[in-house]
Amino acid sequence: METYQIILIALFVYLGSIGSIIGNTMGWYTLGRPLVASLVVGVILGDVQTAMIVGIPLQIMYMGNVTPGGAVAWDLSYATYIGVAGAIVFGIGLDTAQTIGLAVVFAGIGGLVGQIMWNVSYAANLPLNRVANKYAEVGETKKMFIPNVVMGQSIGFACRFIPAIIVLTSMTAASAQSDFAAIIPGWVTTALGVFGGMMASLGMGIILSFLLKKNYHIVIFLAGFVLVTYFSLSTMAVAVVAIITAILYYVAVSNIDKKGVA
Amino acid sequence: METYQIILIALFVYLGSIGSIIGNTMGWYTLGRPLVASLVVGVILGDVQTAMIVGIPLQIMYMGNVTPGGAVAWDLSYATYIGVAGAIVFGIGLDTAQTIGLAVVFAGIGGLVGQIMWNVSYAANLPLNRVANKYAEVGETKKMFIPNVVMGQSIGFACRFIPAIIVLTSMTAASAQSDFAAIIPGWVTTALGVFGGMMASLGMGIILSFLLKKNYHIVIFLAGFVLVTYFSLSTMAVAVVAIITAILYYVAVSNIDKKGVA
Amino acid sequence: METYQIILIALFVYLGSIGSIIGNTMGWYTLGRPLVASLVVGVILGDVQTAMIVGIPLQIMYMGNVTPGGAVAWDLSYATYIGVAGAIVFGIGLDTAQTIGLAVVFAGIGGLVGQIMWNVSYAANLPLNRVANKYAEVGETKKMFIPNVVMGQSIGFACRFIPAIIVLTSMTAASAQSDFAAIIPGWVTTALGVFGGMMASLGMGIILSFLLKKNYHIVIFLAGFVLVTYFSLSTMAVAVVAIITAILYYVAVSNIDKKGVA
Amino acid sequence: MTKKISEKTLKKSFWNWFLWHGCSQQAESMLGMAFAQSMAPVIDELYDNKEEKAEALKRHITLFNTEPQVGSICNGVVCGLEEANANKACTPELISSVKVALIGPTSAIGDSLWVATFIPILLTICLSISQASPVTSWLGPVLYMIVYPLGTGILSWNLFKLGYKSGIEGMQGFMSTGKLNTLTDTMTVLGLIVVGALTASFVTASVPFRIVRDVFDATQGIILENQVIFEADIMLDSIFPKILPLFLTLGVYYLYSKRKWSPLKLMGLILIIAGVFTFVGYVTGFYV
Amino acid sequence: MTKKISEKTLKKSFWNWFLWHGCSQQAESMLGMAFAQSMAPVIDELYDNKEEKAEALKRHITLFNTEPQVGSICNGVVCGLEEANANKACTPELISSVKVALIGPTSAIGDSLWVATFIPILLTICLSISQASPVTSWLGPVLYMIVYPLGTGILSWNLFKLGYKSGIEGMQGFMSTGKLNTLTDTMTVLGLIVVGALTASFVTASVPFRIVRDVFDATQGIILENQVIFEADIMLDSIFPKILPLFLTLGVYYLYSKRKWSPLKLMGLILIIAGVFTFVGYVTGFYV
Amino acid sequence: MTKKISEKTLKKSFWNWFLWHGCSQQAESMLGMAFAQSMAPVIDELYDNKEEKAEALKRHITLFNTEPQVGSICNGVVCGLEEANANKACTPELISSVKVALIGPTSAIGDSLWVATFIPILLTICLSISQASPVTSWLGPVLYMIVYPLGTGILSWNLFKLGYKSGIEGMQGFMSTGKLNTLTDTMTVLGLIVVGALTASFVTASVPFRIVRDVFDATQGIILENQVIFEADIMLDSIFPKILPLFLTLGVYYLYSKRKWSPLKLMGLILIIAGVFTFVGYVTGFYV
Ligand SMILES: OC[C@H]1O[C@H](O)[C@@H](O)[C@@H](O)[C@@H]1O
Ligand SMILES: OC[C@H]1O[C@H](O)[C@@H](O)[C@@H](O)[C@@H]1O
Ligand SMILES: OC[C@H]1O[C@H](O)[C@@H](O)[C@@H](O)[C@@H]1O
Repeated sequence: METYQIILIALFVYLGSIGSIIGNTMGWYTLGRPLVASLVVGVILGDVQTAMIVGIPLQIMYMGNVTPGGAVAWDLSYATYIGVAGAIVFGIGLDTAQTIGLAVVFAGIGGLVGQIMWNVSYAANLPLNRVANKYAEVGETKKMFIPNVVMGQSIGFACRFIPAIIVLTSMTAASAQSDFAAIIPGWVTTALGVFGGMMASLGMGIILSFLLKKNYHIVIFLAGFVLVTYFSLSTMAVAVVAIITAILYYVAVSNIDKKGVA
Repeated sequence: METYQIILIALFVYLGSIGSIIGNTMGWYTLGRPLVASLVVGVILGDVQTAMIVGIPLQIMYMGNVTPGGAVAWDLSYATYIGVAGAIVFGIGLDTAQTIGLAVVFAGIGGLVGQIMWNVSYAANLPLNRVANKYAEVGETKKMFIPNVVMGQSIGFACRFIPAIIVLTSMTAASAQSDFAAIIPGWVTTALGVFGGMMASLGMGIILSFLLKKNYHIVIFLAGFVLVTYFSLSTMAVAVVAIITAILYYVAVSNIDKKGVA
Repeated sequence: METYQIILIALFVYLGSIGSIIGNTMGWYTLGRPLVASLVVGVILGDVQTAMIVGIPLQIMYMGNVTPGGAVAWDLSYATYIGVAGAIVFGIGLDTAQTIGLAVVFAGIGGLVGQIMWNVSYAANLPLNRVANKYAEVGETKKMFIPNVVMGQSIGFACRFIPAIIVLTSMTAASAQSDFAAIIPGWVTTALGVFGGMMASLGMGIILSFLLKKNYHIVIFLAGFVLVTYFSLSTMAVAVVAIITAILYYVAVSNIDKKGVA
Repeated sequence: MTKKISEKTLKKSFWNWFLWHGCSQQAESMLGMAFAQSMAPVIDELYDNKEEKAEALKRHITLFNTEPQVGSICNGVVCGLEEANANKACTPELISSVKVALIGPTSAIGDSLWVATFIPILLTICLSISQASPVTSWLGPVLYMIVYPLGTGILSWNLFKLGYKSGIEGMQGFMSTGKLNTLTDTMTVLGLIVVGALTASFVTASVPFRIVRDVFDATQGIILENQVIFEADIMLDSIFPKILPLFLTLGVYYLYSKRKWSPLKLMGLILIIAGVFTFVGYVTGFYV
Repeated sequence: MTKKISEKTLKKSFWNWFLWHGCSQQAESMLGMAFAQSMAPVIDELYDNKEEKAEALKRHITLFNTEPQVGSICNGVVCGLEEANANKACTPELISSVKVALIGPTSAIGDSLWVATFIPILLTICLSISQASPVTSWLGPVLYMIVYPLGTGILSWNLFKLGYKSGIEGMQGFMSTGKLNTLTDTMTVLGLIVVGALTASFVTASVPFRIVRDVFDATQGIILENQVIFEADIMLDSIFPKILPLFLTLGVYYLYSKRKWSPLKLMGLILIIAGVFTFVGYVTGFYV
Repeated sequence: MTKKISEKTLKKSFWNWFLWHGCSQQAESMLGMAFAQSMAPVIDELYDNKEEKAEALKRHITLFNTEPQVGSICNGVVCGLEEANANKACTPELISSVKVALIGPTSAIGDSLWVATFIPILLTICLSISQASPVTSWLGPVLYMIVYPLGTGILSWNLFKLGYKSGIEGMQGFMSTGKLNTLTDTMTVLGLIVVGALTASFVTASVPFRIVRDVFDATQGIILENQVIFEADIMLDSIFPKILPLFLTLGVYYLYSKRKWSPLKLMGLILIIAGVFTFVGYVTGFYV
């Protein structure tokens, strides 16, 4: 990769990371999704087709990524940008399956680095509360953006951009070693695939801890589960069924309450 | 078609039309259904097999025909008798697909004529209320059949039989022109097929206007909808599920009401 | 069959029969199941593979066997031990389908004999109540095992072991007649298959008589039915759905009751 | 002496309705005249002088509508109420209000459950019989011609008798305990589910929009001709299956119910949409 | 001093039941003698003189029935009640009425959920293991022989202990707040759904009626031989799938429950029907 | 004079939140600083002296969290409450308690319905567009980049306005009639069903355990090599499909919720399990 390509990709890694300056809607949830990230990398490195070929399976693998309560189990943005870049840089001359395998491995490395950096920034942001407090004490409404945006994002930028530069530069250096793909053992790819699939349970488990308020709630959760397993519904279909159920539940409970009061 | 065949078919068009003298059960809902109508036409014209070949797809196409509140969107009886007759008369030497195409076109013409005649008779029946009123004022129970049956059916007969004779005679005349099938452009058949499929929404929309009493009712409607789309149930299966649901609903509401009162 | 084999099989017929001395859990519901019984017979006769080949279809055929309220419609234990033994003894040189047919026929004979013997023992046990009563009158706690276990099982053993010995010995004698399989007409096998499938209705019908307390309960039964027919669920899946439903029902009713009381 | 409608008169009233309910249908009184004719023999038997008869007839030529086959229960109920009225156990006002109250539920239930559900199911069965073999294709319609009228006739007559028997007490008992409301609600639930299923089953509409192009397959290095790279229908269905028929139906419902469009006008609209869609379909190569 | 059943005696009572519940089954007291034997060690420990023991034994040799594996909860409950009775905190009448009350629910639940649902599911799993390969077909039954008795034994013992612990307070608390009713209703809902599924899954019956004919195919101008032009089963199933097993089961239910037919008589009836159906099947060429 | 937040200030508050809600996230106040920044322009407009502003700011830099896109409704509600407070129609305590009360439901609903349901559905649609043809694979991400931010932005802004408008009366009306409870319960039902479906759809885990052996086929008299005679996954799935993902998720839930494990620790655990499973898979020949 050329220097300008490294800088551009690292910039997108930052923009697509959770809590970047453009907001999670445009950042984490748009630029950070593997499907979008692979297009961006493809455009930067001038090989959209290969980028999409590896981006699509990465997107499928990381579909269930949720980060409730700040629990960023896996840095999707890092994972995909590094993963796709790695696949393009090292994948020359490999077949499709091998290229995708490469992408999974680099995404694993990237995701791990990203996850660590998220925790670093999460800790580094703590002192900002002191700053915010100082301004609040004296009612400085106009200065609240200093701790939140200016300081928060300096830290955020530093924690994403710099490591990304380092990783990408190392990759470029290492790519001289042309038989790199052969070095990665198959079990690493397999293990990372298994790991990816299991990681979705983290997000689900944490959301559950907000939703499961009574013991019997578990069976409502199970109802959604079996609609997929036994009735073969898609997520979308279950969402529709759930909305129908919820509205009927609301109407029923409201009616019963009314009768109970009267 | 021979004259006696034309007269016979026109007679059945009348008998199978909505509100004919034999009642909708035997008329509109039996003789008027494409499946039955095609058999009748087939027997009259002496070619049951061809008649059934075109009658079956017509029946499938017009399966969802309902006429709530006098809203006769499409005259099924007219449509099929004319459609099947047309297919037999003009269809000699054509292959199956072409014959069916012909039937769809003639059914389109017939249905339209029928729909117009329904509206004519619907208007023409209005003055009968004056007659009925006159008899009612003086308590003439024995004479109520005059406005309802005698007059009503004279109008009804006139509005169905005569136009049917005209249409069928024109068809017979035109059938001299043996390359008629070639004249009908493909898009006419396509458009009428599209139209037929969409027309079922009219009956459904009007029934809905009786049933949707509260806002949340829409989700009950949707429940029935997704049982077909997501759960792949047939209409019959949904009917069974709906009956089960309705009975349980009735029992539940009755029980809750009892408890509320006590 | 050698004498010791006959004795061993007859012993297992007894142990696997309903109410044997080792309890229904280990007897009737374990040794009595065709899947287990065929293994046992196979081991005794030294041909496990053939035994399993005929045991598996017998198990599938008799899957829905329930005996509510002492209604032993079909003696499973008898049926399978005799059926499998018959298939092995007479089945030499036959192909798989024929061997299974043989097993069905012998299971039919065995099941019938067993059913009769169950009714005999059910009647023969009646006088034991007098004995038990005598001990109870004088508070002889220590002697309650006499009518229940000692006497009850003498009768039970006699009613199973002896007829089994007779049937098995006759089979051994008859097996000299090597073309036995040819004698059994195809319709016997067919009829017994039809009969077996219908017999499951007996158990269901009797369980229903305990469960159907109100008229509308029939639709709950139907709900389970259509979950299998329309929604293509397995028994296991319906059980899960039923448990979810039951828990939600319990919570709902408890809540409504609470509100009604307050 | 208590007045009672004879069995013969009840039958007469039923037949008047069953055969001639649709003879004079129009927008003013809908099935009003037919209903009056159905009541005529009953009125004749119950009331003695011309004035009473005139009054009774007049209240029955007013607007009435129902799905006539299932709705014969209304005629039965009104027979019972007229009988009660002749015995001074009911009032003309109650008769009229019960009659009007029954229009909605019986129309909706009859149309959705009988006409729109039972008929298609029966037809489907007969259709499959016809399709089994061309030689015996006549079997399907013949079966339908026997089963449908017979079954419906029996149902209709039994509903008529049921209505008559429950009569005034039935109606009052029902109304006071709120059971009628519960029953109507239940029927609405039933009807709505079924109409939802019917909409999904019988209304068809697709966006005939498709993008066809030659594409270059980089992996194989060849050009694939006339590849469908976008198909509107498949995309819409992957969001929500049959979304178009759903919106079409809800649109028709909205225009009819809230904007008071006439069915004729709606039919015109549908014709235009169908035309436009067909046109688009030909232009984009969806139809050929 | 408060009396308490020792752990050892409880175990003895359980084993008496678990092994010998079915030993003397008959139509008069069903599992009555077995129940008394299960209670014998408990009675021995709780009561001091012969009179009390005699009274207690007499109330337990009367009619009792349950699905014995799940129904061991009844034995547990009665142990608790007897203990309370020995401490004057319960009456013999209550014991008897509770015992009778438990017959229905525990029989129905045990039969439908344990015998008719759990066993077939476990068997299905073991069957599929056996079917995987002929060499290892013994694995299935061996697995079943371990899992079933062990699992059931553990369940049975825990239900026994649960029954004992909830004992009198449990039962009374339950009964006063109406919770028992709610629980029974819930169990009935559960049982009914499951039995519905079982009926659809395991009862098989088909009308072996078929019309076979040579037909002339007009479109091809040839005669097609031995075409099936009517198949009763397919038609019935297109109306309502598995309608025959449904009606067969409901018929058996009706005859058993309302007409008080004995199971033996019902078995005879089913045998006859099976015979007739087979006969018809051969005549119409359904079976060959 | 009644104070009112100007449209311009509301927009400013919304944008502060929409863009910068995540900028300073940390474990102490979560999104507290971001929330305070969102409130800053509102506070500036509503309050006149430094003391009031300081007090308002201080109550908003405290802990706050939500799924920020759907959770913008909280900001709207608080704007309404602050306005009421400035007009002496609300108290600071109420503001704080409402804010805290909203954390739970808006987080859970936002995460489960928007992030975990809407995003995957939209992605699936775009994915299938991308997969249609390699030449047009860029279409999918481009579509996503337009639809997602635009749609979410519009939703977020409308929820913000909705929250502002219902404001204090809305909240009070809701709270007094118990409607808030009902709504929260309803949302919980919705969320639970959806999360159940997500777990089944997106969590994958399989026991890579398989027994492979040469078996002797007696019927054919030959040896079949490398037959899979046991496959753990197939057996587990035949008991309960996707049972492993289910237990994994419930296990994570348990450790997180009851044992207070941190997400990092959980991630480590999952990594170890994945490693072990992969190892076993290679050893038993599941992976090659
Ligand atoms: O769980 C609610 C919310 O918590 C934190 O603010 C972040 O992790 C968000 O991504 C998440 O949506
Ligand atoms: O909608 C009820 C009823 O209204 C009118 O009477 C006619 O259109 C009938 O076909 C219809 O069933
Ligand atoms: O129905 C309950 C129960 O009744 C009898 O005791 C026996 O038939 C058992 O097999 C059955 O479980």
